Amino acid sequence: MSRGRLAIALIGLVLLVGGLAWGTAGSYGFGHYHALYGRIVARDSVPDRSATNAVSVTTFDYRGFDTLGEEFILFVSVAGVIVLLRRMRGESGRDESLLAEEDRRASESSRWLGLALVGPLLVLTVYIVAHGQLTPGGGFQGGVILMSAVAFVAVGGESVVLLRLRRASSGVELAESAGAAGFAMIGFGGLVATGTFFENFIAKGTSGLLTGGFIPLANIAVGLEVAGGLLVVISELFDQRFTRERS
Amino acid sequence: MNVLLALLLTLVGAAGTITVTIREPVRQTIAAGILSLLLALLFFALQAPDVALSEIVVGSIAIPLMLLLAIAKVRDQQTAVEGEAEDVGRGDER
Amino acid sequence: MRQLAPLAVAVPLLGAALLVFFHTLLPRIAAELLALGIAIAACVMTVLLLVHVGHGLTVYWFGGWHPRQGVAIGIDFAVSAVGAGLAAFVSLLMVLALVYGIHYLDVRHPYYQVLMLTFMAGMVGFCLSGDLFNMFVMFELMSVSAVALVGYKVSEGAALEGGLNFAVINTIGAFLFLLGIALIYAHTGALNLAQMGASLRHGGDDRVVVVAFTLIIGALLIKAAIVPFHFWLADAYAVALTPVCLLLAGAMSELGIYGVGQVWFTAFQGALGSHAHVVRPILVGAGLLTALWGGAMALTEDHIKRLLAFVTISFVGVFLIGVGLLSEAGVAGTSVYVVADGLVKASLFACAGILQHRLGKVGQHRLHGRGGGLPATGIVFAAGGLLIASLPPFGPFLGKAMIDDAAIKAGYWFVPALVAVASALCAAAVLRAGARVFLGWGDAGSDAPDLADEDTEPETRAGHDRTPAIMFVPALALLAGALATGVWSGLPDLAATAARRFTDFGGYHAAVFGTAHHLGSATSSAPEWFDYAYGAATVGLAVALTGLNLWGVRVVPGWRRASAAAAFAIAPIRTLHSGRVGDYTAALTLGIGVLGALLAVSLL
Amino acid sequence: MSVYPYLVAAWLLGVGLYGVMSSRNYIHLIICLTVVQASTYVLLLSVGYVSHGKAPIFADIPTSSVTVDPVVQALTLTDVVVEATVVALLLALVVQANKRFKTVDPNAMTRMRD
Repeated sequence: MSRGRLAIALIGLVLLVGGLAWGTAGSYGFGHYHALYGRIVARDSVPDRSATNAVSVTTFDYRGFDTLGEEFILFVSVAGVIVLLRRMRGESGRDESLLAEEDRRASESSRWLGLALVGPLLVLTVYIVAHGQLTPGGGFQGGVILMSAVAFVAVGGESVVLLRLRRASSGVELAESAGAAGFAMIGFGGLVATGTFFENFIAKGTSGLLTGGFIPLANIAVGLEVAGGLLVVISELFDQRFTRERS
Repeated sequence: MNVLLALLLTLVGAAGTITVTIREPVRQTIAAGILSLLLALLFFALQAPDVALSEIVVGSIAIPLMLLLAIAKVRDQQTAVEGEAEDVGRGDER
Repeated sequence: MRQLAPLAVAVPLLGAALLVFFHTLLPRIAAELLALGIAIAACVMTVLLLVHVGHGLTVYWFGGWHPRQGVAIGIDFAVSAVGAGLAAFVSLLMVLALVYGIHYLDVRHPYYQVLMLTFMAGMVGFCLSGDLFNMFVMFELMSVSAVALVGYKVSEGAALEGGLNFAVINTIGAFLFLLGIALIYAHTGALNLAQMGASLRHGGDDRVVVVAFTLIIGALLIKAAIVPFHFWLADAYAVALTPVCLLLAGAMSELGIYGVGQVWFTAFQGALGSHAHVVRPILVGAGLLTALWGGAMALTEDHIKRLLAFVTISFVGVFLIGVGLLSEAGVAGTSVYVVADGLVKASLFACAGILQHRLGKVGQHRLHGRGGGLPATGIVFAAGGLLIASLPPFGPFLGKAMIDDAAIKAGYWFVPALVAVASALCAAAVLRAGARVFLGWGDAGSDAPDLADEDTEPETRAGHDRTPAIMFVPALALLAGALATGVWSGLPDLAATAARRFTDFGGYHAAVFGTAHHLGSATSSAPEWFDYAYGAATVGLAVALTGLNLWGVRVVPGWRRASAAAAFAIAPIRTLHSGRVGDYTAALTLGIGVLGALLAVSLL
Repeated sequence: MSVYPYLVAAWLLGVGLYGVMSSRNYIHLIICLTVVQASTYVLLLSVGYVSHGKAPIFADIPTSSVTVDPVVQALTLTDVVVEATVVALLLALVVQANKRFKTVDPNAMTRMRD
């Protein structure tokens, strides 16, 4: 760091960090939150939606439109990664010899280890997504776990799985875009059924998995989108290793 | 404010500082993963299990994975460049 | 009609997802036409929404979550005429940008179209939203799309550098925004702007409020690229695909200024309104500095797109002056100026894109005299330059006149003259570039650095021997729009009425929380006689500067020494635009820190 | 002691930004950005904390229990997603930049200037 930059940086940091500390210290003390907004949401989410996870109800219902934006931030960053890592003139395709080498390296035992891990992780995913409106977790967490099931396999020496996945990338993208479109359509469903965009148009249920109206559907859509989207990003980055520049 | 929260907050602050000071990318990725785990523990202590779960899966799995793949690609590329440079150097000697 | 508010955001989003879903089935032309159709639909919806809103405020609660116990529990769109107008302007620019790219642009479908649609959805949502956190989400949606679009030409080093600088600085801005939201939520218990404003009216001018205000305003000023947060902009806008530039320069920077106005007049006016005399000089001062800085830098720039990026910075400074006056008249003037000037800048970028398509370069010296075969483009370019100099009676003149009047009314008598100088600098930069490229005037300047062109690759497909109509027509249409906004005599009064609604917190709060509130219409007296004098002086100064730059050495004795002195004086400022993201971050940190310190010292 | 979480958030902002400014490696810089982001998580969740409050999940506790604020948790969830997207996009840019510049040092990537 040059001396000029260091001087500017230090003055700026002292002012910024000091200012933030000074400002927050003027707020109420830690643990004394008292605003009505959170209390109303916590109090009403069970009567409103029969769903016991007030965070899920806030995320998908009270503030569902924010989550629509959030899902599309993820969606668009995946599109961005695809565009930014597209193959350019002068770059060769995938190096098949590297691929074959990778295939040899993947031993039989690690293959079985990977498969053995995938099963439990899939079950965990389904559980977490399905109980999103009741207990901690939901589509987002489940989606990442699903993605990491594949990642575990890759870490277990079976990185060739990612390449196979790459070949099936249209399928993964299909899942991803279906999730994003599905989430948007839930919003449109409210518009069609009740006349208000993002209104929860499905009966709230009484107890168990089918509570919260459209929240379980939203969790499934988000799960698909997140798992698909992250898989696309991971496999695009992975594919880069097998792309060579022609000199 | 209880002891557990104070301890976790201190650990998060320290882990953040260490993560910034490590300059070697792979070790830094591991430090970032540890920071994420500590953050997740802190979020559990702050009664935010949903956020904690998200932070574990994103901060300790998804992001380190992306980082490691990118680091590997960057290393491949730079080794290739150095290799070429060495070839050129040897050519000059001859 | 109220349903148009959510649909203007949701339809482009759903369309983007479906474009990817069907991407294996869709040929390129189908993806292009679908995206264009969706953009046109969004444009029609936002225009209808603008008509529907009229003098009032249209409030839409998502999910039907109306406030309970006086607390907003859901998210609302609170659409004012200013917001709807800006949204309509954004979607209109998007239609033209998509037309501009059809068939010729070398892009990968459908992802390019997907990114454009989500970019538009984010910008439109930002204009309509009445919830601070929702504004943040829309802001991020727009930024993430824009980062991918700026870095699009991955085979160019400059595009990657611009994309990275843009991404890092705007991400830091987003974090500051979030910290500000957390603080203001802690203080007011609200994310809804109307509720926040009501709470702050009783809550007083606490230091938490000052720090939160600093962080939120700072984040928005980073997006708007106000000095010293502006460094990323020139790197990013110079390298983006031309159609993307139309939107970046025409609308995205301006949205940051809109955000400043929105959070001030709805949320913070209540707490800090009695200190407006302290906030005003800070904002106006930053605006003046930005306007002059951008103008001076534009005049030193060889790369035409980079030059236009500095023109953008300069004008964002003028818009900040308009909004920073914190008055009805200032907002009215800014509304007119943003649209008129946005059209001109978009038209100029479209011309630069035509140059790039036909001649493959965008450096003035490389192109010296080579634009002779493009007379129509040259005329549009020159006309754009004159409009930037606020040639009466056209659109930019009208907007500038309204801001000038508002500044004089607020006691800032020196603002019109300084703004005139800044506009003249920008206009001279544009006119000089036009004269060099299209007419071959002035020296060929062989000593000029050609680095700018080193890796500027053509962004269009084959067929470089003619200008396709789909590239030229948008340039012409944008220019015609800018001309027309000045001739429409009802515009100033409409803008004044819209501004009255935008600045009136009582009416905003009443409408959001369900009681009708009628506000009378307002009128604007601009332009006054002295506005014409300022306009004429600006044009004269711009032409004189152009002439001096082209032939000064031959005509004016001692000019060489004078221009060398000027170059020497500006050299340190040029060095500051180092392209190093660490420097930019340091400047950003210092800027936010100083902004906060100024506010804290003078408010408390 | 009651402001300690806020101070930790401010500290994380400061060290993260320092890391961004002093970085000689874009991958290091991206990780520093995630440290800055950690500051936003800590602040958001801290302001919504209620002493002795339970998590706002009524699966095992009565609905009348005192809980911490669910709203900030929903906001933080969005924030976490933003983190993942920003890292993904920046890494894609860095991988490409390394192909063009043969370096990931932000100070060495200055193409447009003389």
